[in-house]
Amino acid sequence: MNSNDIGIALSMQGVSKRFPGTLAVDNVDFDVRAGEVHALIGENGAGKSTLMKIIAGSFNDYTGKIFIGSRETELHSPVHSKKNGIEMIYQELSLALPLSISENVLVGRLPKKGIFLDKEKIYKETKRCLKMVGMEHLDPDIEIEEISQHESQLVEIGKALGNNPCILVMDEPTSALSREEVERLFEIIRSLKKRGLAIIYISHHLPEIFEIADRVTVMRDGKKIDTRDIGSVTSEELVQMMVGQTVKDFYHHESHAQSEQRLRVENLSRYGFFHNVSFEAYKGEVLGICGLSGAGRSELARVLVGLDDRNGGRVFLDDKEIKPKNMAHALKEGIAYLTENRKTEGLALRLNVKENILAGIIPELVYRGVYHEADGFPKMNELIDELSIYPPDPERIVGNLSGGNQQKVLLAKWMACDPKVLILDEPTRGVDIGAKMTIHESIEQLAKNGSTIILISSDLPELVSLSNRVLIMRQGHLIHEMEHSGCSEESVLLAANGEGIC
Amino acid sequence: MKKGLIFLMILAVFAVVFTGCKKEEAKVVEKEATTSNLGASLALETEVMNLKAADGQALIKIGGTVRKVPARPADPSALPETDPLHWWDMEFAGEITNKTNIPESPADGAIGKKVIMIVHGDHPWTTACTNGAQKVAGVYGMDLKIQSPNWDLAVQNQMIDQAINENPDMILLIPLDAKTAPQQARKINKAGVPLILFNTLPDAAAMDYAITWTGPDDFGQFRKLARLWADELGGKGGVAYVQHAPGGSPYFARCFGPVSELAQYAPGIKVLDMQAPGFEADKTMQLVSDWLTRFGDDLKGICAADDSAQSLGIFEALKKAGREDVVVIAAGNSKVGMDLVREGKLHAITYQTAEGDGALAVKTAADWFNGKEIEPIRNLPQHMITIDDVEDFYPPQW
Amino acid sequence: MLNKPNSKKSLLVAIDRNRIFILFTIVFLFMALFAPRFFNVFNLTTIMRTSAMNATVAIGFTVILIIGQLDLSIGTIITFTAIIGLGLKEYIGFGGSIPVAIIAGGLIGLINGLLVAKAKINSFIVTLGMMTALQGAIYTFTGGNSVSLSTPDAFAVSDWLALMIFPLVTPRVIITLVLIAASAIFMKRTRIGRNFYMVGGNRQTAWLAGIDTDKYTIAAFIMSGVTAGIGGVLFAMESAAATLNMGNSSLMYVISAAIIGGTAMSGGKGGIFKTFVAILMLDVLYNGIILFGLGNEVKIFIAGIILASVVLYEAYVSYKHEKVIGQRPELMKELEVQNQA
Amino acid sequence: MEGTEVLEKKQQNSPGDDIRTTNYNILGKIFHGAGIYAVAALFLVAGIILQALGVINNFLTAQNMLNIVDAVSMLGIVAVGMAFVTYSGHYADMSVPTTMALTGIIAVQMLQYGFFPAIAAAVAAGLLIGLINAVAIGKFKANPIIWTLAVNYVTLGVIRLVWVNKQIYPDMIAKSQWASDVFDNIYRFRFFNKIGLPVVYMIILVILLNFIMKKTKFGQQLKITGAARKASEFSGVNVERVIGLSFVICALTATLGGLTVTSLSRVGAYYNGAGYDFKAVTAIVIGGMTLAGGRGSIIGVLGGVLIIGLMNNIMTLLGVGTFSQDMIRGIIFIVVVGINAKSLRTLGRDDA
Repeated sequence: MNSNDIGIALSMQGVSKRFPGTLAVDNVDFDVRAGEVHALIGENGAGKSTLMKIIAGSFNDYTGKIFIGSRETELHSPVHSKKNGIEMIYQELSLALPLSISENVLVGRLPKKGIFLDKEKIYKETKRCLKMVGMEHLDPDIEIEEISQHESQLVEIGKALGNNPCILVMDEPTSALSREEVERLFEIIRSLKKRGLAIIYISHHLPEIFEIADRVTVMRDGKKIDTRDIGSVTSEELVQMMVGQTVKDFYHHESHAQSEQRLRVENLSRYGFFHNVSFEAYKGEVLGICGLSGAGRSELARVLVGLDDRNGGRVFLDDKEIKPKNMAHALKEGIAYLTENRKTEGLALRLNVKENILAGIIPELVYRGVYHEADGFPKMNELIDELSIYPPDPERIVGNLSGGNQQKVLLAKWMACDPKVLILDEPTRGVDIGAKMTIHESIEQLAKNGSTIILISSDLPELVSLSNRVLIMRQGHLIHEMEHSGCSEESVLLAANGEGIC
Repeated sequence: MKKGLIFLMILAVFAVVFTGCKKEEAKVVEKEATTSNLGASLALETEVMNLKAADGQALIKIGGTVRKVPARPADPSALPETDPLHWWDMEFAGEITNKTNIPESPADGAIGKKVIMIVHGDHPWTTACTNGAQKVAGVYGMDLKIQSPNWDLAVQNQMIDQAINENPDMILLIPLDAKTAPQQARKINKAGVPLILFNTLPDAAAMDYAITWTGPDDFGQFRKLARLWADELGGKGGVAYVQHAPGGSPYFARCFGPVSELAQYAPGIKVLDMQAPGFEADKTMQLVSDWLTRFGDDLKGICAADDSAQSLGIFEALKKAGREDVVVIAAGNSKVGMDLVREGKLHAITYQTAEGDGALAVKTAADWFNGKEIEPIRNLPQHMITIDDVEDFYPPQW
Repeated sequence: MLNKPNSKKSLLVAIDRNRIFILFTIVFLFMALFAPRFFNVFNLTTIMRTSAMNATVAIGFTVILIIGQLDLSIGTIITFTAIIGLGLKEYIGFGGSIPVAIIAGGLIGLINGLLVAKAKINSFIVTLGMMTALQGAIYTFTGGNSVSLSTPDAFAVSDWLALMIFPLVTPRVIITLVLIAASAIFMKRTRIGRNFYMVGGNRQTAWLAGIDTDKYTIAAFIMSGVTAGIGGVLFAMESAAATLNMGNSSLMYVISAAIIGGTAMSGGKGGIFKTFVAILMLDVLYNGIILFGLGNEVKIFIAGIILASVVLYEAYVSYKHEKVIGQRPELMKELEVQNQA
Repeated sequence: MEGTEVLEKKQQNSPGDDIRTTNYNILGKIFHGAGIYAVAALFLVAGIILQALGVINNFLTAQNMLNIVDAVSMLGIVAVGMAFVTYSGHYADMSVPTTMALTGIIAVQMLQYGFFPAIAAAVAAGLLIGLINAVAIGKFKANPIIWTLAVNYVTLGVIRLVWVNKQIYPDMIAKSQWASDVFDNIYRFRFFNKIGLPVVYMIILVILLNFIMKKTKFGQQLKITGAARKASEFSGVNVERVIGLSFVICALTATLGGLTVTSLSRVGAYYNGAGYDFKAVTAIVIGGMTLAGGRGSIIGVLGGVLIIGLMNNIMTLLGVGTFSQDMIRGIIFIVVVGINAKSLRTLGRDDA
């Protein structure tokens, strides 16, 4: 391949893709040069994922022209795209769990010797791919289900790189990675860039884009807004382009913390996940918890709401000891948990908005053994309005909503429960800026109404600006506590990495 | 790790193979010197003939009506289904045989003989059948082993292999299916083990390899039953048949037996429909209800292949429709069927002794051991149970 | 980062993965030592021959499970093809009827596959409907009569199939073993074979990697139809007859064997050879039970208990596994240190 | 979830990550609105036309309609209970046949102590099987089909070990004539000499279970559990209990079915209830309940049951043989389910 030519690797002219009832991609021109990282940003539903799926060959009925180099090509199936040197790294894991690492990495191109597979070559080739992402210590023969999630994420990246692509599409590759791993990934991207690859990088995370991208294209409502060099644009401008209006500063926060203690955790442990965690939280407080992935944050939350068993320690809610056996019990006590896995654990995607929002308060709507769904409607409609869930149709199937609106539905479910303590685990991951603002406002409103919010987030600006205090977790231990006044993004990050504190 | 494990296991298997083979060689087949007294065995005959089945009837009634065998037409299948001769090959299977390689009777008495009985599958009927067989075997002091393949052909084939491997003095077999019987019989025959087939009427080819076949004459019984039925119906009206489950001679015998018989005996009787809903009361009920809707008063009689579930379904349907004029007959001898006869609902059922079926097979085997002449087919006695004599058959066998 | 499994754990994993071989060995040894007349060439040949049909049928069925589908219609396909294979012999000879029968099996598989892959109906439903429809077709076309060979050479083929070439080995067994070996190697050692696993393990990944998942799904159903056809025809030829429900017991048998052999209903896991060993194990077990003079009830009961324990064991293992996913080894070590102190 | 993704990727008209208006088509609309009753009406109309043409007679009579309902009432009893299992996303309960056999045979055996002890024992046995399924599948997440299949085997083994292929008769075992008669009338009693008890059981069950599914906390939670088990667990639903309860309900209706079948056939035997597993699944799926769970209704299942009855009735009236009926039934089954699946897809609701 002509990887050394500095020129247009891929360009699209007037590309459109129509879904029944909507034009997802509307007459878009787009190009990416060899040896550059071209960031693609936009709110959820702006059409960037659809555009990338077109490139990956997921649709055979798009209109418009696509050129690879200078040759017009039709990308009507993943095979076509692969043949043209296009590889895609998906946001959600797309590995086959019961199969071995090598089979996943080399899927579709397992080396053969004659008609049989060449075991030796498979091993070597897998090692080579793994090495590219610094995972060469993994045994290619073990199954994906045996390794951890962020290991899998890196394996997936290795899988794409192993195909020696000319054009690499990355759809939020960092969402499941820790800070160290993100750094490593960026290093890889930089070296790929040097080798002349064209990289399309989709992210919601603006700092990342400024760190790694050369050019950036903004999309909104299926249309391309503009393409700029990264040096000639500021993050405010980008946000404005994405949202289509000037946005107020979305990182501002007032404290509503009261002096009354709401939650007290004493020496809580789940062996192997986190040990001896103690803290307290107050009414109206937003308590941030920060830590790298695997630090035990989500595990702590799961134990608090009774999803997992604890090995020791006590939890007091309003000075009354609670021992939730399961989530139902926890809800009754007044603790709710918004999970980070929206699609698998959070929402019933095949049900509608109404059923999802009311899911948590079913027991409350039961009088004399009869479930009165309609009694929940006022509250539900109020929440739909408050969170501006679009479309505001309670009968809409959740799976058909955009990511941001799905997340709002998830939040609405817990707001409907009106919990004393609400644990939010990555409440704005993979959510566009508009939705993010709405969610932040709601969090604030909840705090104002006296709920205690425990905010688990990897989004440092969000964490720092919303929290009254931030707890830092590292490798299963609670190592530090910072007041709002004393914490900045940098200090929190350093702390989470185990630096900067004695 | 994996390879090591597999290696170890293979090693273990081989170890056993070697030790096992040795053991097998060391085992000298001690065939008991058969000194059993032929006379003693023959003397037990009266005791056997005096055995009673659970219903109080004599367990073994040899010498039922001798049936007349018409000459085989050149091509039975060319005749219409209503012609009795169409069914010649099925009805008279075994009457013309070409016996091959049948072992000679040792004529040294039945006492102490090792006999393996392979039935077709588990069913209350089978239990009664084997009970009857045990009674006779008990008197003769035979070593009777009973095996059931649970209606699975592959398993029955395996059981036959295993039985051959045991080298018994006789195998008694209910073939699972008429058509698979020849191959099974042939295999036993080839191994040199004497064989008696019973109960299910096999293909004629199977008879070549067996000493004899014992069992009910389904066609004959149903021809007789049909006459009773036709008389009750007055020789006219529409009738319908609830058939046996397909896959064996009863499916044909219990439907086309009467059909072909009545074509001659009472041509005024019209066949309205025939269906096989299986042995389920609710399905049969639905079928008969639909018939009653469809044919209305034209339906005067129903012939069922089973006197329990099917008959219950029929009478539920008749009760619902308020019909008491429909004359129902069935193959019989179950408790449910006889109760229905006693209640005056079923007009007549066949005497289908289950215990007698098993007993006759064992008795025939004993006769062979005793050196007696065995006819190519031994039928069970034929009898129609009606309300007049139903009390004689209580308590039911199954 | 990597939690290197210690040797104790990897032994357990090895035992777990090879549990069917261990089970087989245990059952075999037990029967060889205690069951009367079990361990001789004649009986072992019987076992091999008994297992031949289900072993053949299980090939395709295992592939179906690997691809994450289910085929309830194999029992009726067996019967259907057996009847075609024998029924047409009179007209076109075995040379014609056997291929026709096997192709018929493949066609039924193709219909199943098309309905599952293209019409996107759940395979449980498709094959359940197919089962009903086919059973009806069988009864309708045979008129309720079993099929047998009526020609004088009826037994020639069955005799040949049962010919003892070598202890334990008859042509029938050879055909089965060759089919199993070929398909096991195909599934394990070729790219196409591994693609079946990939489609079952994660359809989306497979599709994105350029594997035509629909084609593989259809191929799996065709394979299931063809192997069921081969199994049915061979069995019918050996019995020199085809009965109207000869395949009915195979479905449960093959499902049990595949599951006990370690193939998962969820797809992507398992192997043909393991299923074969599981079938052998069940046959050895049943054979032994009969030799002990025990009845059917014991067989059914033990088969149920084995299947139930395997399912429960697997469920329990993954239940336990779920609880420790993401556990940090260094924290566990820390705990040990604390406990010692 | 992954499966959903695949479907999305592979259908050109699938939802992307975009908001879009759903595209209703006429077929889908009819199916969505009237469900299976549209099909039932179709059959009914077909029957009426055939009657008008004189091909069949007496189709549209009260007696015939009653016959249809009567004939499928036992299937209905079993199917509406098993529908809970399907609704919970666990396909089917394959242990239903032996649950029916076991409860029936136990009831007959216990008739010697009187009628009520017999019923109590049968219910206890049914409950036990239900609970075993509940624990294994609800708590340990065993594969429902394979597990219930295994339970079916074990239960069959138990029946055979204890009763050794015998069939036992209620009137011989019952000590009092009253107990025997009452048992006999579990199936046979008719109101106004017309409406059989099983029909009454079925109607009561449909009303009761429909209420439970649609109008209670359990029903609502079951819906969410069926649609997405994990999300349900994270929404504070005690999924283990909810799933377990659905298996218990299934086992209890199977118990009622078992008692009815046993009463009808007047014997307790291991083979009572054989075939009800697949028959019930057929009715449930025709009734518009998808195997993926969380979709469908008891009223729909009733429609499925009635359709099977109508179909059999019309075919028998037409003189179609039992065997051909099987063939036609299998094909109609696939077609109806295929249309249903397709209409759900065009409605933008993924199916499975």
